[in-house]
Amino acid sequence: MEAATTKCRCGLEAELEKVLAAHEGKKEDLIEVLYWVQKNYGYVPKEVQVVISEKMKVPLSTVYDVITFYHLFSLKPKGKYEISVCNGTACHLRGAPFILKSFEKELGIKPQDTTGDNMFSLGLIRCLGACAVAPNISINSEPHGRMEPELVTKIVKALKEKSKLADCIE
Amino acid sequence: MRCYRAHVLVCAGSACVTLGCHPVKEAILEGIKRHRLEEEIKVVETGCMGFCEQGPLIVVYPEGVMYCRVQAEDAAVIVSEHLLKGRVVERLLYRDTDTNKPIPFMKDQPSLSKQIKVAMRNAGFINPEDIEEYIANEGYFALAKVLSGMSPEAVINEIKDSGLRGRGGAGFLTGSKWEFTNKAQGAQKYVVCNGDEGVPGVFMDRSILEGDPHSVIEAMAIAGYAIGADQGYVYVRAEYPLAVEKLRHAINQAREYGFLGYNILGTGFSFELNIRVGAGAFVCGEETALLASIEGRRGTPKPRPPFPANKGLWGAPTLINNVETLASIPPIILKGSDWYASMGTEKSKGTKVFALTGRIKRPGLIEVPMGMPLREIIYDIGGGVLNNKKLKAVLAGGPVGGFIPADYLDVSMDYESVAELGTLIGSGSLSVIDEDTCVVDLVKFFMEFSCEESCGKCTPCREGLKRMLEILTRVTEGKGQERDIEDLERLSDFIKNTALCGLGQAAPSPVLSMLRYFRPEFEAHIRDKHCPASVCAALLDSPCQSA
Amino acid sequence: MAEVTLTIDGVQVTVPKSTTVLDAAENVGIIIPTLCYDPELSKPGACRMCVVEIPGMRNLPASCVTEAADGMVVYTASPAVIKARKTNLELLLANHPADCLNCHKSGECRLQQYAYNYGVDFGAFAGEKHRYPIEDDNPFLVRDLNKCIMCGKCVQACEEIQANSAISVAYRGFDAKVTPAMDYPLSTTEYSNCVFCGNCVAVCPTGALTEKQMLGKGRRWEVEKVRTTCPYCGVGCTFDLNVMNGKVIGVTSTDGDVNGRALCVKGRFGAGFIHHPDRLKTPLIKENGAFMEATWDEAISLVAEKLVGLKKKYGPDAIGVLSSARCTNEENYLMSKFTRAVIGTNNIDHCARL
Amino acid sequence: MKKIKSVNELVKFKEIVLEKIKERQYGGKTTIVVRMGTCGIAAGARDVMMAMIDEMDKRNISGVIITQAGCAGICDHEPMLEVIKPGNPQVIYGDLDEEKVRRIVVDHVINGQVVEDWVLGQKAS
Repeated sequence: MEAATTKCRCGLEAELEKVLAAHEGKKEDLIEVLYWVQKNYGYVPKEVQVVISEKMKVPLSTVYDVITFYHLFSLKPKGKYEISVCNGTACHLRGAPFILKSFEKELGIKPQDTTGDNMFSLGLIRCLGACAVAPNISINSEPHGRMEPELVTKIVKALKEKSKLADCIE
Repeated sequence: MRCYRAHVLVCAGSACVTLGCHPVKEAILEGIKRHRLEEEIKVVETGCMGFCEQGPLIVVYPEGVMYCRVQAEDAAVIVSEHLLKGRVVERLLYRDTDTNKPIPFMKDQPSLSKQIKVAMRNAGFINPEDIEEYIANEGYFALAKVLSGMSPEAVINEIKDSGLRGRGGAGFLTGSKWEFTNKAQGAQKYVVCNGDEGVPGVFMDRSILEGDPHSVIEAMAIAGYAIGADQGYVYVRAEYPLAVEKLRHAINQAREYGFLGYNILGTGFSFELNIRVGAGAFVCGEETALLASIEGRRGTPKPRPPFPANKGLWGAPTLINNVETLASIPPIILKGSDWYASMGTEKSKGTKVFALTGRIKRPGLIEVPMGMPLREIIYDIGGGVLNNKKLKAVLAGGPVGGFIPADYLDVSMDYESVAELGTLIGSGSLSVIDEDTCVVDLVKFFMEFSCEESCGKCTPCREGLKRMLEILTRVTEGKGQERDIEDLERLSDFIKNTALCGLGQAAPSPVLSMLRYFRPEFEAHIRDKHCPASVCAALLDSPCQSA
Repeated sequence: MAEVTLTIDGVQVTVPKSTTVLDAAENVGIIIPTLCYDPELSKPGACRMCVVEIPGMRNLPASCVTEAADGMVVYTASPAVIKARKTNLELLLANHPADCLNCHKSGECRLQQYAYNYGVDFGAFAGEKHRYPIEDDNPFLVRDLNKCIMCGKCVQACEEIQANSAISVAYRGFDAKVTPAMDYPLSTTEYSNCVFCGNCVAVCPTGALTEKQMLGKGRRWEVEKVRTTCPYCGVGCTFDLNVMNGKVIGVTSTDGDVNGRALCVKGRFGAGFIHHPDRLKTPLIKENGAFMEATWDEAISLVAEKLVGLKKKYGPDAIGVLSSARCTNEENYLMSKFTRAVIGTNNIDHCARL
Repeated sequence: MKKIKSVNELVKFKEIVLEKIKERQYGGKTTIVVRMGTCGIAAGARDVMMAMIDEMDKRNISGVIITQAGCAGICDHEPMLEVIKPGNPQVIYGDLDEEKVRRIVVDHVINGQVVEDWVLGQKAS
């Protein structure tokens, strides 16, 4: 199981260089590289876009158009915990809108936003493929099924605790 | 004609034969002989009883008791206990999944008896991280058969004869697609697996990729041999991280064991496979958009022709098949096209995996022969509507499909019959909605989805869906006007007729389906400002109050 | 080459195989309306204006990307086709400012023309419209994305003609828009590599892109277009000088033999010198440290006299000639002949650039 | 593992693998198969797995093979696991949670008593 990705930037530049060197000039690998950046940086920063454009020989405007086309990439930093509420058909029929409302209320943000302390991002996802245990949410790509609006407060609290704990260890 | 006291039916469908029903039959015959029952009991071989997963199967009449997974060693007990003394052998009975009570009679079998697992044969039963378990279940035997004795043309003919059609949605004949790509000119060709299961509410591809990745790898290698490609890509959507992980592992294993790479099984055929992970765009399920995405670009569709079979990935002839389609290939090669074609209907052959979701008691994935009445799927397999509510309709094909209202529940689930109702089998999503679901609200939800996922390239989809969503939103808010019906119809018609890609053309389908089957409910929203299902918040007053 | 014969609106036409229905129709004088189609660019088949009815085909195919086939029957103006085009235009106008009255492209706008042809008016569908800020922070062109119909021709021109890709289509669906990287204006040198060739303006069918210098200088139908050759370099691009009341107000592309519609930033936007007060109109001769106006005869006589003197005194190789890339090939040829045959030296060079 | 270089080798290898699997299942070791598809994990399969391992550690049980499988389509009853004891029918448990799995470890894995209440089905092995 992958722990909550820490989005510390130390050493990332060096790693990015390595990743780019492996894909240098290979335009077709653009999405793969952006995927790596999103995962490790939590978003795709402007300066990284410029480097990618230069190294991969892809026009900067194209890098930007690919980023904005795919839901997975974001231009703004995401929180430490990315909570995505599944809003596929099955989840919708089994109450996903109520789950979303509960999260909006609990976190005080709207979908595609991040809390002020950079702790939580809220998002919508179209089908995790776990429809039989709908409604689903995912926290940092980890799916959780049979969600209920009543569980939301508990989940947010648990994540806050977990984050504190992680900070202590660091 | 001679009368027997009892009949023993031995299922001799291909599955049971594979599982060893013939030794069982011999052993029973021997036991009958030993107990001198030849005059009283007759043993008969039958065709497939449709419960292959539990084979070898034996049914003893007149009671109709069914024994599952019978082995030759069990024959003695069946003869001495059941045939001689009339006592049912409980140990060999099938047990109900809900109650664990043994179910002696075949007619009482609930869900499973109706299912035949082809594409899903291994998923959930073998360890996807262990190639050896796959091999133990005849894995890579189809590839071996193809490479060691079949010409590419013979492989294509086998697939064509099986009648297998693309399970991703369009339902195009898989064999013909292979043939076109085989005949296309090009030094380099590609096989692409479409694992961008973007339709919300279906998850068979995920299940197969996660639970039986080798079946897809094997099928792609077979396809590569058939069309003359030595390279393949599996495109998996990013929302399925586990599937990506399992697939990556499986590809490495397959390489290690020599089922991928140079000179596979010493036959001179080479094939390499790569994974491409999508990045969250429904439209990438469309073939040309998917190829653009593999090439690392924005996933926008291109006009066809040229079809990918002639000009696909980097301009080279490319075969694109979906996960479920591919997973069905190895069994077809091993058991023959006749076996596959014997299931299903005349034009829709074989089995199809459906995802049962929504307001249903037993949601999940089921694989049944095509042509099964929807009623059987919903009630006998799915257990009926949740909380015993009244069934309103079944939504087939997800956000780009349409409704099958309760009145049409006896429709045969095959491509043609479902199309006659104005909807489509699509990738196999069946969402059950009950009396508490408002169709207008649901259709609005679908339109939201389509709007959000529209790539924005062509005018009808980009501008038209937006206006349709605005109208539907207005109607659910009680601000609908009489002309909205006409406008919706006009826009639906326009988008269906002129959008660039299949997804855009299909996007208005739920609206057209709603207007076809639930027009009064829609009109009630506009004229009476009333939501009959009491879902639309703005319209919760009774009709007399809001009038 | 193999040929196919098809029937378009009842007229038989024979064209080479792989000709599109759109081109085949044009062959017999049937003009099908298009927005995203451009013969010089690749065909996205995106605007769906050019749809036609072909019995046997599932939907209304776009004629710009449908190949003519033998025996094909095509209707370019059937009721279904007209209805589709009308709805298409209504949808485009539903997301378009209703300001044709003072739009600079009025009279040269395809959307306007087609709306007139098909009897379409604004407001068929009420709803959200884009509210993008107008970008006019550069001296050359004005981008008003609210008037953009997403035909994509500017993106293609930038990529396929200029090979620059300064702009791209970003975002998706209703929010899709043409933009440089990071949504910055074209003038942001840090993120935009726009060279302001203006080839995007040349292909824009609406008022989304306009030449800044011509704004407010005259309606498009009042302007007289004078075809000429660009004076800036030896390529010899053809363009139209836009003349209003005897004054050049700007440059627009025309179909030149050399350049098609492509121009560079100087050719397209560098016409300001024509009416500039600092422009030299007569030769100047320096007398006592100051330039004095002279006639051409005076000036040429002076130069000839000096050249002859120098040649006599020091020999022809004491003279060197530097010619200009801004001259035409013919002028440069003359210069070369003059240098070698008249002066008698091989000391001739050329700046090869501006 | 060395490469399988011919069709004959593949046929022979299958026999070896089948033998291996048989031996695993009949050779005195208990096998537990946890369904770890996305639906399983969404329904809590990881927690169930962790609880099971924890319980086994606590009770010092060794010689149990824990393996995994994907989604079989009966996602409604996730988390699910299968207990395969040599010589006994395979028991499939469904709708599990941490508490239930701890009891399964004690009752079924250690003491051989099938916890009937949570059994989804049995398969003759």
